[in-house]
Amino acid sequence: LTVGFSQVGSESGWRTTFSESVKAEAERRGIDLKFSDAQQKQENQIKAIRSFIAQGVDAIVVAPVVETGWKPVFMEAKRARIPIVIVDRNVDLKNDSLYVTRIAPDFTEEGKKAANWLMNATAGKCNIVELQGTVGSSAAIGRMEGFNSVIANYPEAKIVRSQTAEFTRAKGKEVMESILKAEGGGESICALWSHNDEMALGAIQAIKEAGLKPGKDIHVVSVDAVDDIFKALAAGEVSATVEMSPHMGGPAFDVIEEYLKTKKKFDKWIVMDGKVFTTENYQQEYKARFVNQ
Amino acid sequence: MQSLSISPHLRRFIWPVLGLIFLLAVNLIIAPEFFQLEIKDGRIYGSLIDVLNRAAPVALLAIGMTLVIATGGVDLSVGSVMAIAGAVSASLIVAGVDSMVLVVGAGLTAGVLAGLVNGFLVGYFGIQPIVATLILMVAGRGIAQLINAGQIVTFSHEGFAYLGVGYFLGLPFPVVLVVVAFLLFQLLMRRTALGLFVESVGANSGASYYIGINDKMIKLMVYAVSGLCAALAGMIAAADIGGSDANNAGLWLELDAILAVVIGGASLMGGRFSIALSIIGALIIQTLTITIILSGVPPKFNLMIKAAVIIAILLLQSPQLHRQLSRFSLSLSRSSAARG
Amino acid sequence: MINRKFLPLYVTCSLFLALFLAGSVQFDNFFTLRVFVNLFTDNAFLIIAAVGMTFVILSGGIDLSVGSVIALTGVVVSVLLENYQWHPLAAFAVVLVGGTVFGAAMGAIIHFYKLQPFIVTLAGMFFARGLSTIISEESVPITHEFYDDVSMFGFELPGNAWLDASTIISIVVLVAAIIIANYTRFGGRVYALGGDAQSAGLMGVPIARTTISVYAFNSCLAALAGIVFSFYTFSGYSLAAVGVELDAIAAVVIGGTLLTGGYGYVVGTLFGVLIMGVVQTYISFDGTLSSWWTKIVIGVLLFCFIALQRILVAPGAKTR
Amino acid sequence: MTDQNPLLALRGVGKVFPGVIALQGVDFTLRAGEIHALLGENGAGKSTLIKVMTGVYQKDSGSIAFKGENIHPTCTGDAQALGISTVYQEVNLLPNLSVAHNVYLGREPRKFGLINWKKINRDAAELLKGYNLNIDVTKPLSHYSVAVQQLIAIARGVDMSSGVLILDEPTASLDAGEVQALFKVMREIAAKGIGIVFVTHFLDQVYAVCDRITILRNGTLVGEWLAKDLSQHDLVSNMLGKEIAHSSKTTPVQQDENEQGEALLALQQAAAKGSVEPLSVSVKAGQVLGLAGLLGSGRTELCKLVFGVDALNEGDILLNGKPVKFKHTREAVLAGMGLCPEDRKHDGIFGPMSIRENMIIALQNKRGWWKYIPLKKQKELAEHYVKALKIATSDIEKPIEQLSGGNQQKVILARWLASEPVLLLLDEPTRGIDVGAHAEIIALIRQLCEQGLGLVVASSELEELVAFSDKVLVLRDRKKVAEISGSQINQQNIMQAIAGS
Ligand SMILES: Nc1ncnc2c1ncn2[C@@H]1O[C@H](COP(=O)(O)OP(=O)(O)OP(=O)(O)O)[C@@H](O)[C@H]1O
Ligand SMILES: Nc1ncnc2c1ncn2[C@@H]1O[C@H](COP(=O)(O)OP(=O)(O)OP(=O)(O)O)[C@@H](O)[C@H]1O
Ligand SMILES: [Mg+2]
Ligand SMILES: [Mg+2]
Repeated sequence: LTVGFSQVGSESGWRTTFSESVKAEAERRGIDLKFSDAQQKQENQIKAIRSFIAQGVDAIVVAPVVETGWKPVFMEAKRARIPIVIVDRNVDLKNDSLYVTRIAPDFTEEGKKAANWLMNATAGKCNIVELQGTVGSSAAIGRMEGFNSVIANYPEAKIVRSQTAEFTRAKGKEVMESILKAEGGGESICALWSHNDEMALGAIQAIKEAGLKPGKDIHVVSVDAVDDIFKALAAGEVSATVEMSPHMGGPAFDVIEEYLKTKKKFDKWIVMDGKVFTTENYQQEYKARFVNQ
Repeated sequence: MQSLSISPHLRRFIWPVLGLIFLLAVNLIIAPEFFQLEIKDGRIYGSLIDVLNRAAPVALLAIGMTLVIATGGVDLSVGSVMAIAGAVSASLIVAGVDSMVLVVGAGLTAGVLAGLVNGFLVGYFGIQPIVATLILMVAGRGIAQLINAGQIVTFSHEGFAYLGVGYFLGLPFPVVLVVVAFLLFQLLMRRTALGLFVESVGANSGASYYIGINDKMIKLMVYAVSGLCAALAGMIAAADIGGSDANNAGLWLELDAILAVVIGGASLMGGRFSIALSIIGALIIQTLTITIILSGVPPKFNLMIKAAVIIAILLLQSPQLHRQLSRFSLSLSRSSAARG
Repeated sequence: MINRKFLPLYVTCSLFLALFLAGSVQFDNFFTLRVFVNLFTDNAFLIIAAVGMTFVILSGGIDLSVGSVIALTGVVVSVLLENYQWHPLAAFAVVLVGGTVFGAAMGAIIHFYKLQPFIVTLAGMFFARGLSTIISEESVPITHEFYDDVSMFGFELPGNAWLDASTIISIVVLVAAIIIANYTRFGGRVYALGGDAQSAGLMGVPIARTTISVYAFNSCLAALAGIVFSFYTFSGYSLAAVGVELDAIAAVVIGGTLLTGGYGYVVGTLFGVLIMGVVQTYISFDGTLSSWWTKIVIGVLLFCFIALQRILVAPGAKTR
Repeated sequence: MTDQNPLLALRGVGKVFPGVIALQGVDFTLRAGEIHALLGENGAGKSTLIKVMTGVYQKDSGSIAFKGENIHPTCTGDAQALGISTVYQEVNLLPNLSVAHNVYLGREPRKFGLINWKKINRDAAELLKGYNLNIDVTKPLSHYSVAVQQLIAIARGVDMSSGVLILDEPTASLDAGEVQALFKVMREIAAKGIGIVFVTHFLDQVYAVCDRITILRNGTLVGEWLAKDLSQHDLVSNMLGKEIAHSSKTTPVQQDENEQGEALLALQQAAAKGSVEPLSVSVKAGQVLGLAGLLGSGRTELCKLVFGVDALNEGDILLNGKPVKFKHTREAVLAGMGLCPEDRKHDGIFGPMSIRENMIIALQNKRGWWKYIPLKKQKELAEHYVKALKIATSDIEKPIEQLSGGNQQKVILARWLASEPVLLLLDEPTRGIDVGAHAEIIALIRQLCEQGLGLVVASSELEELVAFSDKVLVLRDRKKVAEISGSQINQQNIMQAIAGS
């Protein structure tokens, strides 16, 4: 069985873990995996899918860079009778017969979970600083939307500052540093809501350098649940993180193997549900990640 | 014609410095606390210090880039070299190496090696600078990721962290490093003939050849210096966040560095250079970034603001605009004199 | 006897063939018309953008705004189509004219204020991308039937290959560009400007007009590339085509054009694009490289090409 | 030819550069069918006046009338459209374009709207034949020597002129034969009613072709004369603004070659592939070796061979008796040599750098990067040479590109004189230098020789060669055809050797 896998890129540690897990899963199952890194460019991804089709692979797994623009190349795959499974992000297609299924988390839901946790923890009274992901990315848009939809119900919760830190740790630190200064040293800020863990990890350092205690003086909530954030949870510097599992390879291959055998119809969205890890419930996962290795 | 009293050398500083002052003044309006400086446990603390501190990596890159540009070249690989140096240091620390000399030395060596590769390709192999360094720009980030196996390698090492978050005489250590690097290269370029040779290679490589200047050697040297500066910047960036992020460290910073040099008034065709002006350029860029953050404008306007400010600052420096303006004000005063 | 002048061109061309053959020996299904035609289909927008870039570089300038103009074009077209129900052709007219004006403005700033192209177009790059994020942060899908019709249009070639509209457009642009570069006065002026702007001015070349036209022409082609790109992705997205300017510059330079201006050929650029495309195809056929090895391999292959080009072309050609 | 109806009339033209008043209230009148010499010292403002006439610079005051109508050219294209065609002082052609394209740039013949390359190449080859140039016109211009390029520029200028032709020092590196051919063409087109402005520093050429003379000094007009009314002596004193004591021509003491003393430089059957055929010659310390020959005879290439620019393929080059084989010009410089190249725009000046830096850079390079010449010393050196060579500048810190052509040449000469060499190769050192300074430079050359310097000077000007050479090597087709020394050196003998009779 030959499967082509078109990955977004390697822009974060989370993404690399995702790629590696898909590769490991393919090896375990004896699948011949054609891996292609698109370096965050949709055009590269379309090129890769075209060349998978030209090579005559049995199935294609795509982790799309953006939601739109897949119709022509998916049609081409369909003409060549190659099934497509989408993982991670969504695709925007009217004709959902072009792909078998989509295995992905729900960004809006993640934003909601983060907001719900925060509103519970602060009883709905909170001045929030938001660190956005890359402007225009679907993760940033979805998480922002979900989060805002929840806090809209709490009149005493509001976002006082919002700025992009491009999903990176270094930017997270730099932006937080300035925001703290602009907000009078950060005394008035009750929480930091970060669209991913990396930015949160950077921001924590800025908070510490400003003489405040992250997690105590300022709640820190983010999304992803990467390894480093567990260390921060253990140190009490982060309040909560919403899990977004990178292990989507297994379910994707399950679907492909079954589809190739039975051609059965799948639900168009298999949601990868994520837990919310907090300073209370992180221990088990922490052990699973660090002690076993 | 009578304004010739200031030396031409100083005259070049006027507009970039005015641009910087203008931006700072904007901050005064949008965030009055911008100029507050306090001393907290022996450290100076405030937004102005942040500007200096955050500008440090780009300022370091700009020092090396200034020399490269003065020879008529350009170094696109500095961002990737930052990532490599950070990755090398981080992985050494994680592997249990404790000696600062080894860790920092290895990072710097990696940078110089990368620079030498670029310099060799440009100087001795005759490949156009933009392509020669494009190779390392693409491959270098791959190498950095290879070293880190694609992950963000986090570490904790007191000594190394000092590079990024330490304070020396109340100033953030990165700022001190920039000052040291500036003084070092300023001395090297202006108290020896190196600066003259660098300019001559950039101004007219044919003529340099006839004088017997070893242009290949000069090119090799400037790219090596650029690699060295990039490595230092990369280690600062890694030390700052306590981790080496091979994917994002220094991403697109080559453009900022080039921008800094050009805002400082250097020509990309080579020739005259001024390290001090390039550093002012770096400060302008960083002030702008912090201004945007402080202003609270939605992030989607960031790029537009950046574009507008760059064009404004460049136009401010353009003698052609000065001439137009003076002609315009002349005709204004004439017409008002006629009316009055 | 072959003309020495065209030696770099021959070398580039044979290097492309060599890599294509190497791929064919190594992988099944590589040596097919389909893979070859895909090189054009997948890179049609890049060919168009790189052709425009060739002119800019020949004139001694550079344009970093290309990728952003492509993105802006896509966003404007998709918003006009989806939110305002315009007909695509009307939207195309708007973006082509808009692109031309944008380029002309950059050219005018470069010329009249004696600013460096690198920086002016860098600001242009920020401007165009900034404008597209302001217009729409989210990616806007295009659903107009016109797009479906055009994407259905094309010619069946043997071996499952498909010659589509974008490929045809890119080839037409290429041929037109070759004629403009080598058989019109405008082309001559562009080469003149790149050779020595001061001398060109003294010889009566209208510097202002030529500079402005070159940037206008390039941005117009970038807008056309943006339209082709919108057919490629059926959407407009403010983060699309990031870094395409670097790909275009690399293609131009690999194609043998000197960045200092004045020397090079438009056809070379085509081979530059094809070489980069075949490297990518090669890597995805291989399919075992991790993300970072992909980058390293691209870098190494790029190096090999340029080194080979230097070594093969060097004898006789002076470095200075 | 009436003054009421001049072809081109400039009245009260003024032009100011930052810090310099280049022109002030200059009148200039060109009549149809005349050849009008525009003369003046280096930096007098000749080139600036020409650039103002043709729209390269915008005048700050005054008026320009062409055929009675005021014109305001803003670029050379405007002037060309009026039929004013110009050959500027430096060769201003495009090195990357083919020779033919250079000749027809901007007015390419077209067929069906597309450029007709066949016709361009054919016509260009035909045109250049008229100047005794049988070259491959499809090759890029950079392939050819400066002198050839100069001829191409002239051919282009002449071919384009329909009203006025302006020639700014076109003859600077042409040999006598070429100059005669040019004069013939000039007379022909003047006869057609075209007015010609001619700038030169060779006074005999002025009298050979010109009808009228206008002299500038320090950016102001000295006066206008009919050539036949102004004696050479008056001309020179009007140019310099003072009487000169007597003819500037120094007749050096030419010793017959004495066989004692070791040669400083000796070539033994030295040859470079494709540029110089095996030849032998030697220069002793204190001697000047002149290189004579026609255009393309290989003088420049011989200098390049000696200096290590071109590789030595055969034979030996001995410096102080030791064989040397330079791989880079650097080694030649360290061995005490210097080469002042003929193409000052491309191989000479560092445009944006200051006069001071341009002067000391060769010396500095020889000393190495570490031993920086103190700024004070640099300034002294620069001031010294500015005075010694009469370089017209207000400030040694000015970028060299702002100097006039002749003054740039002087700076480059100063660069090599300052570099403390033992053997200097000067390729057309007096190109574009005015009569006053010319004499000084020749005197300086002699003085240097007395101090024990060896010199090799390539020049197209026989008079000059005769004035300072101890020995003249005559080249033809890159072969040595004669070696004339001592009292045998005179123009007659050299001419004969060149002509091969
Ligand atoms: N671009 C410029 N910027 C500033 N000063 C200039 C510029 N061009 C010329 N000058 C100055 O104007 C004066 C006249 O120069 P010009 O070139 O006209 O002299 P010239 O008579 O042609 O001399 P030459 O015989 O040496 O060619 C000189 O003092 C020169 O320094
Ligand atoms: N009239 C000509 N016809 C053909 N080729 C020429 C002619 N003149 C010069 N060349 C070419 O130009 C090159 C220049 O030779 P070189 O520079 O050594 O000559 P030169 O004696 O210094 O004369 P000059 O510098 O006055 O041209 C030679 O390689 C020769 O091929
Ligand atoms: Mg002159
Ligand atoms: Mg010569």
